[in-house]
Amino acid sequence: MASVSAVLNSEWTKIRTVASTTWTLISAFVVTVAMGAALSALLNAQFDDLPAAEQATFDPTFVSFSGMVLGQLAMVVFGVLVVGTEYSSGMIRTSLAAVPQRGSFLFSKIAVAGALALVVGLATSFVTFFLSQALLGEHGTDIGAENVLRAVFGGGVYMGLIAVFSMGVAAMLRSSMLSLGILMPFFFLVSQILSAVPGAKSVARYFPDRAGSKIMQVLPDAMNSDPAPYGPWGGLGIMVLWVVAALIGGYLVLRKRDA
Amino acid sequence: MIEAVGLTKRYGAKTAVHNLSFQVRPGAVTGFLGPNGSGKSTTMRMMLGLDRPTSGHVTIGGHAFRSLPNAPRQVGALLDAKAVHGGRSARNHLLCLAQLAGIPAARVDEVLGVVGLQDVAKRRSKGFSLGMGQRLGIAAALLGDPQVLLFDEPVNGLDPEGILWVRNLMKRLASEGRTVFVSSHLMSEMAVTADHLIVIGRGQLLSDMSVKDFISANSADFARVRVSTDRPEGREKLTASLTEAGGRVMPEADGALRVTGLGLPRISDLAHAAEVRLWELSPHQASLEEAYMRMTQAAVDYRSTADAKAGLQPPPGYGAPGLPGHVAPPPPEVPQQGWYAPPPPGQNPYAAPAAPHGPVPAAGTAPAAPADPTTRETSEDPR
Amino acid sequence: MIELDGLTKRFGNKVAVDDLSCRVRPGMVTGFLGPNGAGKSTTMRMMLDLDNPTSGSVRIDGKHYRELREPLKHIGALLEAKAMHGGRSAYNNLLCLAQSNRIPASRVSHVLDMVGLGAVAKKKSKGFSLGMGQRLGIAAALLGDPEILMFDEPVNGLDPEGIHWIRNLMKALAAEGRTIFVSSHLMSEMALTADHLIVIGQGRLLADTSMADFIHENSRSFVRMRSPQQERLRDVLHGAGIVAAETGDGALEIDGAAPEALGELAAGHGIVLHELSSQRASLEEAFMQMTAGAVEYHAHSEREGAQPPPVGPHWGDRWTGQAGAGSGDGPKGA
Amino acid sequence: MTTPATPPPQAPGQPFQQPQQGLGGPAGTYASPIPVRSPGLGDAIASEWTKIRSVRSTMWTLGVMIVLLLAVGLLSAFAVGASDAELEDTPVLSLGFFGVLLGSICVITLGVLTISSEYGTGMIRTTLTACPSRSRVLIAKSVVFFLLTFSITAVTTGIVGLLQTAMLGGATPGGDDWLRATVGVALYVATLGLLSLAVGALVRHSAGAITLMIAVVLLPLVLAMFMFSPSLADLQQALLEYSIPSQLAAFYDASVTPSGPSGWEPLWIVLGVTAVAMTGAFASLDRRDV
Repeated sequence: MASVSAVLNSEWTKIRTVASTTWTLISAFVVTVAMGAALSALLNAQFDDLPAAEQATFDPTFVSFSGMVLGQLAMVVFGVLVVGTEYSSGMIRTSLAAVPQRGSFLFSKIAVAGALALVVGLATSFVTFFLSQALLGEHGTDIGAENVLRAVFGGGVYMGLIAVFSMGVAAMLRSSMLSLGILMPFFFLVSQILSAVPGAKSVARYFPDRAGSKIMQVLPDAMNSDPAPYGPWGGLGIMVLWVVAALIGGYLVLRKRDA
Repeated sequence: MIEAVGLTKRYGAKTAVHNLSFQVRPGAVTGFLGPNGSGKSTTMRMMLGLDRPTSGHVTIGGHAFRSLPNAPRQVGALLDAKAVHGGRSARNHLLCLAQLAGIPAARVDEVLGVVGLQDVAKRRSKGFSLGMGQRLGIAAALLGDPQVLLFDEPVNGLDPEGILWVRNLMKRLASEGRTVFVSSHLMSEMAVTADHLIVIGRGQLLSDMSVKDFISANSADFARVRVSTDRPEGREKLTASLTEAGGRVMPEADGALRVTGLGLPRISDLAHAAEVRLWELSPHQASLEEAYMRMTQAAVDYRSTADAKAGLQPPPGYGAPGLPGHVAPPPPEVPQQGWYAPPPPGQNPYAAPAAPHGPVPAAGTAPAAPADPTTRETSEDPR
Repeated sequence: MIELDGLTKRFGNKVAVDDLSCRVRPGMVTGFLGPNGAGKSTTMRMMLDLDNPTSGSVRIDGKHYRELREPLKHIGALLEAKAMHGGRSAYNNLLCLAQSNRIPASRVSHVLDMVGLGAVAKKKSKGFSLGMGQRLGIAAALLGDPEILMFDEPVNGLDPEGIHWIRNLMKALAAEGRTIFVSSHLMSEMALTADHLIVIGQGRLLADTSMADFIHENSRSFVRMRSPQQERLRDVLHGAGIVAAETGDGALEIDGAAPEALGELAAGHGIVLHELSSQRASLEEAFMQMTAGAVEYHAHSEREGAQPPPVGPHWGDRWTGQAGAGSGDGPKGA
Repeated sequence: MTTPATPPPQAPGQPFQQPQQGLGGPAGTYASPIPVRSPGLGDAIASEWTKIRSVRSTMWTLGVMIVLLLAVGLLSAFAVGASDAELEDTPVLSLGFFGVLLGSICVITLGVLTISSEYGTGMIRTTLTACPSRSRVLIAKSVVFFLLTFSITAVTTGIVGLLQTAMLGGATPGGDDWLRATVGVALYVATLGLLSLAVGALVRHSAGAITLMIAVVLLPLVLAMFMFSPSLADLQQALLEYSIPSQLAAFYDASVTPSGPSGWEPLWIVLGVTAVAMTGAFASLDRRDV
C-alpha cells in the first residue's frame, strides 16, 4: 500500500489546483445563501397571504434551506468533476500508474473531496440559516430552539453527502458528461416531478435527495409537505445507504474495468 | 504553387512569423522544417486562411486561399489528425466534407480504400488510434484530388508500413505534378521523401534549397577506409599520403580511418600508390538530421538539461558495480558546443548504411557523421 | 527487470495479446515493435496494471504492479502525452503525482527544467503543443528516478533537438543499469537507440533478439564494389567462383563474401577499387520483412514504391467515363 | 450576407464539367480526373445535414426534447384532468407551455453544440479548409438547424395540443390560437436556437455558451424576484415582461403579466435580437483567427 497520507496529500493538491473546484463550491454557497435569503425575505413580507395549512406548519429553518434545490446542483457538478475529469483528461491512467491500489486511490480522493464539500456545506448551511432568520424577522427562529441545530448541521451534511454520492456515480459511469446528464435532470426534474405525482410519491420519497432533505426540517412535515414514514435521522440513514451503494459500485467498477 | 511574400504574424507582443517569403513549386515534395515553436503551424494556418497575417500575404496558385474558386478541389490539407468529431463515423466525417465541396459521395469510399480504412469506415472515430486518425486526416486531404497538398506531421503515429506508404504516396503525388508541402520533425523521413527544404527558426527563414544542397552546405561527407591488418605499417603510410594529398584523416575506434576532403577514386589511387591493400572503402553521406541540427542550433525554444537528481537519493539497484556503463556515462544533455556526437559508426554495426534500393540513402539509418571539428568554421551558423 | 508470463488479453472475441512471454532486462534499451493494432499499447497498459490480463501475469522486479509501495520510484511510464488535466499547470500536474509517492516537491521543478519546460511550468497544460505535452509526460516518467522506464512512442511530436535528446537520455539511463522499454514506429530511431528488440504481431511474440541478430536474420547483407575496371573485376570475381550482381548505377553487389577477402582479391589482381563497402539492410527493411503478414490496416498502394509510380490518372478511370453520375455509384472493387 | 464569391454556378442539367486544367485557378500541372463542380449553398446544406444526423448526441438531444414536450404536456393535462380543477379561462393549449420551456433548453444546447463542438474538436479547421467561405458555412448551419428544430417543435406541439384538447374539454381553441401555439411557438423556439448558434459562434466554447444562453433564459426572472425596492419596480416589470419564458407564454395568451409583448410580438423581438447576434457571429467568423 502506498502511504495513505501521501495519497491524501496528492489528492488535495489535485483538488486545489483546478479552477472548477473554486467555481462550483463558490456557486453552491452563493446560490444556496442567496436563494434562501431571498425566499425568507419574500415570505416575511407575504406571510399573511400564505394558506392556513402552510402557516400552521411554517418551519423557518426549512425555509432558509430552500436555496439548496439549486445549490445542491453545484455540489453535484463539483462531485462529478472531481472524479469525471480524471477520465476525460486521461489523467486516470497516470494516476493509477502512480497509485495502483484502486481502493486507496478512490477513497483518498473521495475522502478529500468529501471533506471539502462537507466543510463548504456546513459553512453554507450556517450562513444561510443565520442570514435567513435575520430576514424572516418575527417569523424566524433561534439556533437554540429544539431540533434547530440538528437541522442546520444536517443541512451541511446533506450537501456533503450529495457531493459524495455524485462522486460514486461518476466513478461508476466513468464520464463527466454522462454523469451530469443523468444526475442533474434527476435531482432537478425527475425527483421533484415524481414526488408531486400521486402514484409515484411513495417511491420518490426514498430517493436520496427526498429522504436526505428530511434532516433539514425542524417540524415533521414542514410547510405542508407530505408525511414520510421515516424521521429526520431515518431519512439521512436512507441517503447514507444510497451514498454507500454508489461508492461500492464506483469501487467495483474501478477495480474490474480496464482503465 | 504556393507563394508567401513578407508573411508576418504577431500574437500580442510575440512575433510568431516574421517577414517570411518563399515559394513552393509543383512537381516536388517540399519539406518544411523548424524547431518546436518556430512558427511552422502558424504559417500553414495562414496558408489555409485560418489565421490572418499581420502583414504580408500568402497565395496558392495566385489567389489568397479564401478567394480561391473551388478551394477544396485545389488544396487538400492535413493539419491535426484528431480534429474530428469523435462521435461521427469515419465515413460520415468524409461524407460531410465531400458534400461541402461538391464532391461525389463515391469518392469517399474511394479515399477510404486508398488509406486502408474501408473496414472501419462505419466505426466512430473516437476509438481510433493516432495512426488511424492520421489515415483519416490524409483521406480528407486527398478527397478533392487537389493540385496542392499540405501535410503537417503526416507520419505521426503511423506504423512502419504506414510510414512507408505515406512516403511513397507523397512522392507519387509530386510526380503527378502536384505541389506537396510537408512539415515534419523526422529528419530521416524528410531525407528520403523531400526534394526541397524550407527551414525556419524563430519565425524567420533560415534556408530554402534542395535537400542535397542543404546537406552539403551544412555538413561534410566522409569516406571510411579500412586497410589490411596483415601489414600494420600500411595504416600509417596511407594516413601520411592522404594527409599530404590534402585530406583530413581521423582514426576510429575499430582501426578504420575517417577521411574527409578527398574523393573515393583519389583515395583509391593514393592507396594504390602507397601499395596499401584496402579492406573497406565506403562513402558516407552526412545525415539530414546533422545538417539540420547545425543550422537551427540557436533557434530552439525548449531545451532540455541534464538530470542532476536534486532532492532524490537514487534508489539502490542500479549503478551497481560491474554493470556496463557504470563509469560515468555522459549526461544526456545537449551542450552548446560539440553537441552532436553520436557513436562512431564502428561501434554501431546495426546502423549500417541505408537501404540499398532507396533513391537517397536513408540518412537516419546511416551512421551520422560526427561534427568534425575542422569543418565547424567552414559551416558557420547562418546568423 | 520486467517479466511477462503467458500474458493474454481478449476483448470480446478479439485476441489483442496472445500468450506473450518475455523478459525486459536491465542495462539496455529494449525496443518494442509491431504494426498498428499488434497489441503493443495493450501490453504496456497491462504492464502498468491499467488493463487486467485475461490470463497470465506481469512481474516488475518479481512483484505484481499493485504490490509496489511507491510505484513511481520503481517504474516510470510515458503512455500518452496528454494524459494530464488540462486546467492544471504543468508544475501542479506533476506535484500531484510526486506527492502520492512521497517524492520531494523540489524534484518536480527539477524534472521540468530537465525536459526543458522550466519556463512554462506555471502555464496550464491545456495550451501545450504535442511536443510540449510529450516532454511533460517524459518528466512525469522521470519523476521518481525509477530503475525501470517505459516509453510509448516517446519521439511523437518532438522536434529534432528533442528527438536527439531523448535518444541520448535513454542510452544514458540504460548505461546506468536501468531497464528501458520503448515502443516506437520509427525504425530509424530504434536502430540508433535500442540494443535489444521484442517484436510482436497480432498479439503474438515474433522475435526477442538482439538488434544485430534481428537485422542479420531478417535481411540480406552484401558487399558493394565499384571500380573503374568493372569488366576485369567481374571476371576476377567470376574466376574465384563469386557471384556478383550488377546494379543500375555501375556497382557490383556480392552476397555472402567478406569485404576483407574481396579487398585482398582485388589487390592481388591489381584492380583499382573506388568503393568497397559492406552493406546491411536497415532495421526498417528487416521489420517489414518479418511483419509482412501481421499488418492490419493496409493502405491501397503498391508496396515496392521506390521506383516512381506511373504518372497519370491512377484512380480516375471510373470517373472519366461517368459524366453526370455524381453519387450513389459505389466504387467497384474498392 | 450573400452567397460567397464562387464562380457562377454551372447551367442546371449539366452539373459536371469535364476535367480541365486551371478551372478558375492556376495553370496547374496536375488535373484531377474526378468531375469538377463548383459547390454552392446546397452542397453545404447537404453537408451540414450529414453532420447533424451522423452524431448520436444530436439525436439524443432531439429525442429528449420530444419526450419532454410530450411527457410534460400530457402529464400536466393529466394532472389537471385528475384534479377536476376548473379550467376557467385558462386556454387548454397553454398546458403545453412547461414542456416547451423545458424543451427549449434542449434546443439551446443543440444550437450551441452545432457550431461550438466544431471548435471543441478542431473540426472547424477542416470545415473551413473544405469551404473557405465563412458565410456559406454559417448560413448552411443555420438553415439546417432552423428547419430541423422548427419542424420537430411544430409537429410535436401539434400532437400535444391535439391530445390535450381531446383529454380535457374546455373552450375550443380557435384557428389563430392553434397557429400560434404550434407554428408560432416552433418559430420562436427555433429562432431562440439560432440565437444560441450565433452565441456559440461568438463564444466558441460549448459549456460557456450553453451556460450563457440558459442564464439569458432564466436569469431575468430570477433577478426580478430579487427586486423588492419600489425604485426598481419599472425594471422589475420590464424584466418580467421581456423574459423569454413570459414571451413564450404570450403565444398561449397566458403571459405572467397583463402588459408586455402579446400575440406575435415576441417573435419579432427574438428575430431582431437573433439578426444582430448572427451579424456579430458572421463578423467574428470572418475576422478572427480560427
